[in-house]
Amino acid sequence: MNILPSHWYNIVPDLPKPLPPPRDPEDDYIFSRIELLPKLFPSELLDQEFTAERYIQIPGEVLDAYRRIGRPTPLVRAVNLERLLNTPARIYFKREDLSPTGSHKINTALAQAYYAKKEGVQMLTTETSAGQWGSALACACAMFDIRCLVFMTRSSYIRKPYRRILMKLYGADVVPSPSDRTEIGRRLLMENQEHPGSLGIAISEAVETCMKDGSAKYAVGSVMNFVLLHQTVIGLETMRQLEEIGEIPDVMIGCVGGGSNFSGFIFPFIGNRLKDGDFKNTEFIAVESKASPKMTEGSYIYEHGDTAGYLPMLKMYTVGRSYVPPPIHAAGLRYHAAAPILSLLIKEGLVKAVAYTQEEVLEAARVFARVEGIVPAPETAHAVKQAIVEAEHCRRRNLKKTIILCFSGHGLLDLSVFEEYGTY
Amino acid sequence: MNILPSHWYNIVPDLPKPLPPPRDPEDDYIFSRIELLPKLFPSELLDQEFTAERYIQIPGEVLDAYRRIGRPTPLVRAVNLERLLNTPARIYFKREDLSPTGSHKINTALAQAYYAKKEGVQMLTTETSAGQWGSALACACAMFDIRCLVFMTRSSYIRKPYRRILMKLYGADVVPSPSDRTEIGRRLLMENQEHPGSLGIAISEAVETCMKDGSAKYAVGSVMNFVLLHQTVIGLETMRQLEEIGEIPDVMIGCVGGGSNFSGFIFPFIGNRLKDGDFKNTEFIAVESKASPKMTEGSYIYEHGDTAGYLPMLKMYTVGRSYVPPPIHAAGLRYHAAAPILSLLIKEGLVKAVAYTQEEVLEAARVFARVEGIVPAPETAHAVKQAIVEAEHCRRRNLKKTIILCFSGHGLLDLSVFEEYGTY
Amino acid sequence: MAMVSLSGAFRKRVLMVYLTAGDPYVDSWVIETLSEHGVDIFEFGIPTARPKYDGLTIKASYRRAIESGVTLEKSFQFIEGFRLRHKVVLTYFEYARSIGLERLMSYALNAGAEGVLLPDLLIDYSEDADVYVRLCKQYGFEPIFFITSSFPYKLISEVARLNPAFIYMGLMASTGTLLPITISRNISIIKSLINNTPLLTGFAISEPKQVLECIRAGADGVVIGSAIIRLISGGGEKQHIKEELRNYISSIKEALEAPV
Amino acid sequence: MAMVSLSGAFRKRVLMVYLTAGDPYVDSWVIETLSEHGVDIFEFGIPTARPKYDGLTIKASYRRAIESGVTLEKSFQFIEGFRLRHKVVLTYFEYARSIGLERLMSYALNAGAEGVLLPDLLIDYSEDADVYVRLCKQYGFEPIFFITSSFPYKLISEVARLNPAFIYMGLMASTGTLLPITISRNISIIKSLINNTPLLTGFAISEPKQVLECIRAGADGVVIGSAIIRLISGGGEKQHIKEELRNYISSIKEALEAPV
Ligand SMILES: Cc1ncc(COP(=O)(O)O)c(C=O)c1O
Ligand SMILES: Cc1ncc(COP(=O)(O)O)c(C=O)c1O
Repeated sequence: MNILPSHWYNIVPDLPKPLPPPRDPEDDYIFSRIELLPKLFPSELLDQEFTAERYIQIPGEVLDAYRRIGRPTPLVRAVNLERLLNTPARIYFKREDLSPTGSHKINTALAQAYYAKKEGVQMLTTETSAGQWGSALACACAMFDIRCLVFMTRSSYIRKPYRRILMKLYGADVVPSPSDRTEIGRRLLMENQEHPGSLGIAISEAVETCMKDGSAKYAVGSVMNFVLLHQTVIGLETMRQLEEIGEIPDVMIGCVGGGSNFSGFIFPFIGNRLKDGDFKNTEFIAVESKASPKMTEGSYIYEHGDTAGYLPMLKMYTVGRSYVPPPIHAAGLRYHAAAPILSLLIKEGLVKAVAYTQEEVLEAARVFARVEGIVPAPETAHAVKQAIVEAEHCRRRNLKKTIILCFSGHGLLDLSVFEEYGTY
Repeated sequence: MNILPSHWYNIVPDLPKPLPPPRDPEDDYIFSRIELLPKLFPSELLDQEFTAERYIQIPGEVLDAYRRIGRPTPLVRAVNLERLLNTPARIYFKREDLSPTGSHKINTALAQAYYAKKEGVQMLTTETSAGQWGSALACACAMFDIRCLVFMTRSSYIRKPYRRILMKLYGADVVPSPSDRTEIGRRLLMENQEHPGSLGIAISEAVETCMKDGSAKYAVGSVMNFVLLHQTVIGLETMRQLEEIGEIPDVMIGCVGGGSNFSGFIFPFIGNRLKDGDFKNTEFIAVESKASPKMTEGSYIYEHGDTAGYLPMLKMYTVGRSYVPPPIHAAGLRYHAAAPILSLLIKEGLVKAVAYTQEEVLEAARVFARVEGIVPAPETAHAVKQAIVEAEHCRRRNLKKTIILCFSGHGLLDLSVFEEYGTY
Repeated sequence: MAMVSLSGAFRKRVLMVYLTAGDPYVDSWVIETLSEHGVDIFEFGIPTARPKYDGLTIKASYRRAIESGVTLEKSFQFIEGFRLRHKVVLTYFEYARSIGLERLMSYALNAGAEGVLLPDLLIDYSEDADVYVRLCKQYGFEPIFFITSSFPYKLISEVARLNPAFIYMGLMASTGTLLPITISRNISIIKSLINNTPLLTGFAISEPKQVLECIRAGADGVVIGSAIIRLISGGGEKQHIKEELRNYISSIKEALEAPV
Repeated sequence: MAMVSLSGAFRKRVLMVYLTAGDPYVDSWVIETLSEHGVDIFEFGIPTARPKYDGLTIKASYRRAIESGVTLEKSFQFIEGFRLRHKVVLTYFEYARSIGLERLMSYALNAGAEGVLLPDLLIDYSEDADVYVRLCKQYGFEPIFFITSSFPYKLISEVARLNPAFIYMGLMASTGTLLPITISRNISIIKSLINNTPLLTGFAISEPKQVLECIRAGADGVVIGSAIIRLISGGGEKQHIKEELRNYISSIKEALEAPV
């Protein structure tokens, strides 16, 4: 069986309810974020954002790139973890950490770089803080030979040299934000030469760049439908891999920042349930950080997709885009909202959400690393924690459940977190 | 076809000449390093060191562990690199970087931890500087649930926090060397509390630990026959993978620190040439650093395997164990000698050796990362450099060679090197 | 003046034009010109301060209406003032609920409209869809449903089975805002789900070639709003605007009636 | 006294004992005791300052010999002094080459030895193996080859085809130094490569059960060196040592002759 799929899966036509469309703020009569979209995104991506099609062919070049970065990724059984927990449950993890930049982010970065290149875009620009997304995009741009400009919050630029170097090595132009490349950056630098920056500022700089430079487009690492779409390669592979070994998942678990890895992982399964009634007994569990508890404590309302408010409003579970989470290190989970499609599924009761603290998840990561040898990213550690909780539950009730977890990334470039938390 | 082999391949019975045995220094009438060996190494490993057997069964538990850390590893074609170089050559690379600690070192670490555990050894101890070996061992010890004590040179302990944290996360006891755990350590600390340490001192500490604590054994990351033996899993897989795609290698390339990844990669092929006359036209190229040019400029003499002189003397190409290489960052290639078996093959003209400077190889790594997306370890970058040289040669002569390179590890935890050398 | 039912309008391809009830630019001569030159259905928007799915052009039109003092009652008076082939009322369910859905329906009926379109009904208030359908029956309206390309296939088929006068498919994310969406693909997918239910397509349609694309993909007609509002609010002589409107509508009708 | 050729000794299982020519502990009564109790072949080492493959015991023995003034000539006088069933001379080729291989051979012949064993010949000087074989023929010696478990299969088969008196297989990395090596496996592999060529196994053999293991694996005899040297240099009464030697040799012979 060919594990790598030929099409991405768009769950939108199979949702239990219509996906609320993006909206502009009602009280802004001058500036339309929706009108801005074509300036920011390559056409084919916007088309995917609003397509009515269920299966979208993965272009040959993207398939090749997927193969070259190691797709299909293995689905591995965590035998040692099972043994340690003395659980009758079987735990599998889908190894998205095996990509060159260490996470699932490359799955959409490659697609975005490909479409941009195809449309003659000269440069992709984005913002990054911790750097997982920035480095995935830098890598993808290098592979499709397109320029890449990353605005990295100055604080991370200084504190996370490895990610910065990685991006530069891929040939990306990495600038600390606020920077002198944009008007907003120059203005903020005038006030404070050492301005630490913020994701909001970095996004503003990236967006300003696209507005001024018609040959530049903006790349986005999560939340948007097309990002989730590209990530379905994870779930489609997983489904075939489970078929091959004759397993039916009882529980599927993933961590949620914007929701792209988890969504890409579960949508094919939820989709099959919604269309054909398969996987009726499968539980889908989204795990977030207590530091940004949008799914467990947020509201399901229209909110800007970005902290800066340059992107349209989307109907999502959110803690509010101006919410400032306490400094946690699973930077990828600090995002204030959960992707619209995922939010809808939570609202409709198809996905359950749970939240953990940083301490709890780092301890779970430590346990996992010791027995399975692989260090989870702090983000991924949230999913690992939930898998352990489930497996322990199975032990107490003697349940032989099949637990599948999306192992979204490794923590090799985040190791300092473990030391800061004294987790060993 | 089953890519993961069931047996390791011992090339010794197929060598063109007898492998010179280890020796004690002739003028030492009191202390025998050979007598020390059983105190240092688990029995089965010593047995492998001197076995007359050609194929050695890989224990089931080790096979399982191999599978769990991602074996077989993929053999990938570097299409983009070929395109960039505009070469008619086909370039493949064997992805040993995909292991949890990022290099091939785990292949022997798992075997050593397994045999130690099996014999009731309570703890494995070793030295490390850059940390590739230390973290592979820490990971293996965690997986086989055996204690691990790593003496890390104090300078690296301070300058390479990520590797240190990684080892600790795996549950290893990591101490800066010189340490207060040993007599020699305490003595040196008395002289200088901030003693930066050296590999020699760290080895001495590890060896002293084994001599005092009968339940502790020493683990070694390269050079010894059994280490090379375990690494043949690389070449055996590669051979099957090449068969599957119908390729016959014209050039096989690997970098050489102690020689374990390169040897493990090529021995099955050279062995077939020696026993059956296959691969007659394959060139085997060992790449070293100009900073420690044992193969290209060293002598083929008896020399201690370790800088401290605790291990027996082996007949090897060496620049002398007291040679202090200029500070280069491919720490894994600073080793003063090439493994005895590999040295013999070089002496007999079956393997060709070349050397490059750090600048040259980092530039090659940069090129590779940009087109293929994967950042080579600084060590691996040496092999990449040679592959590029070969491919360029093929372009000039219009040769359709098949070039296979052993991609021994990724550079994600060595990224600072690129910045220090300004390589981007 | 309605000789046939709303759905009856779909015996040929249909042009529906959106205008905001009470926008000062929507002079009676504008409506007359449009009607004369072949607009089949007039869709009148009730001004609201929360135009969820509207782009800048229609938002501005709403604001003009409100600022010129148009109230709910006045906008229905406005609608009532024109005798036209077909009139439908558009407003957001959010607003309709706040004023009372029955009240809205009776206003619409009194104003001579044949239907009420609530674009956010199925999206944000799907639990109230039954009430809407029931009230339509009560007031003698054929229901009309608004959908987008992001609607579930199942729901689209379901609403088609409710025999609406037509289904209005929003092609873009908001009115008047052109995005690079392959509308032909989306239309033909939707069309395949609704059998013979009439399908009107709109949002950011301004050019004949877009109309052609819609028709060729299976739409039964198009809706034009922002393009007309831009035309009438762009300044210039009445005569000139009249001329422009005529030419414009003709070009659209031509595309609409082109053989496919 | 040699009634049969060296290879002829292998009609039964063979015990070879190593002693350093000129080690002060190697008294004539030691040799007589060993000979009386059934040692088949005596292997006399010529003292050298560079005992490549020797462990601490034999190294010390070499040093004692040199320190007591033993020269090349004196060591051969020593060897000549005993009339024994079979004598062979052992020295490193490195040393033999420095003094002249022919000279060594003629000394050995004169001393009544039947063969010369050069353990480093095939390892470090394989290009000189021909010379050795030629000189053996010239001096009427059957060649003897030293190999280890790390020898190429091909080379082992090759030297077996040269009809040596026997092949001496070093089981460990150096003399007298026991390592946890599965000798039975290594012996049977080597044995399978050499057909009927007699195989002596040595290095760190000290106990009867090791002898049994060698024999069972296919060896035709064993060599004991360090164990005997430790015994004679350990201090104690001559009578006591004699007794110990006798008991020891008997136990070894018993193991050696056990049915397999
Ligand atoms: C390893 C890893 N996992 C998970 C996430 C969360 O993002 P998402 O929810 O979009 O998958 C991130 C984001 O940076 C990440 O780097
Ligand atoms: C990635 C990598 N490659 C190569 C080497 C060199 O070692 P060897 O020659 O034993 O394979 C090392 C040693 O640390 C290493 O870490």
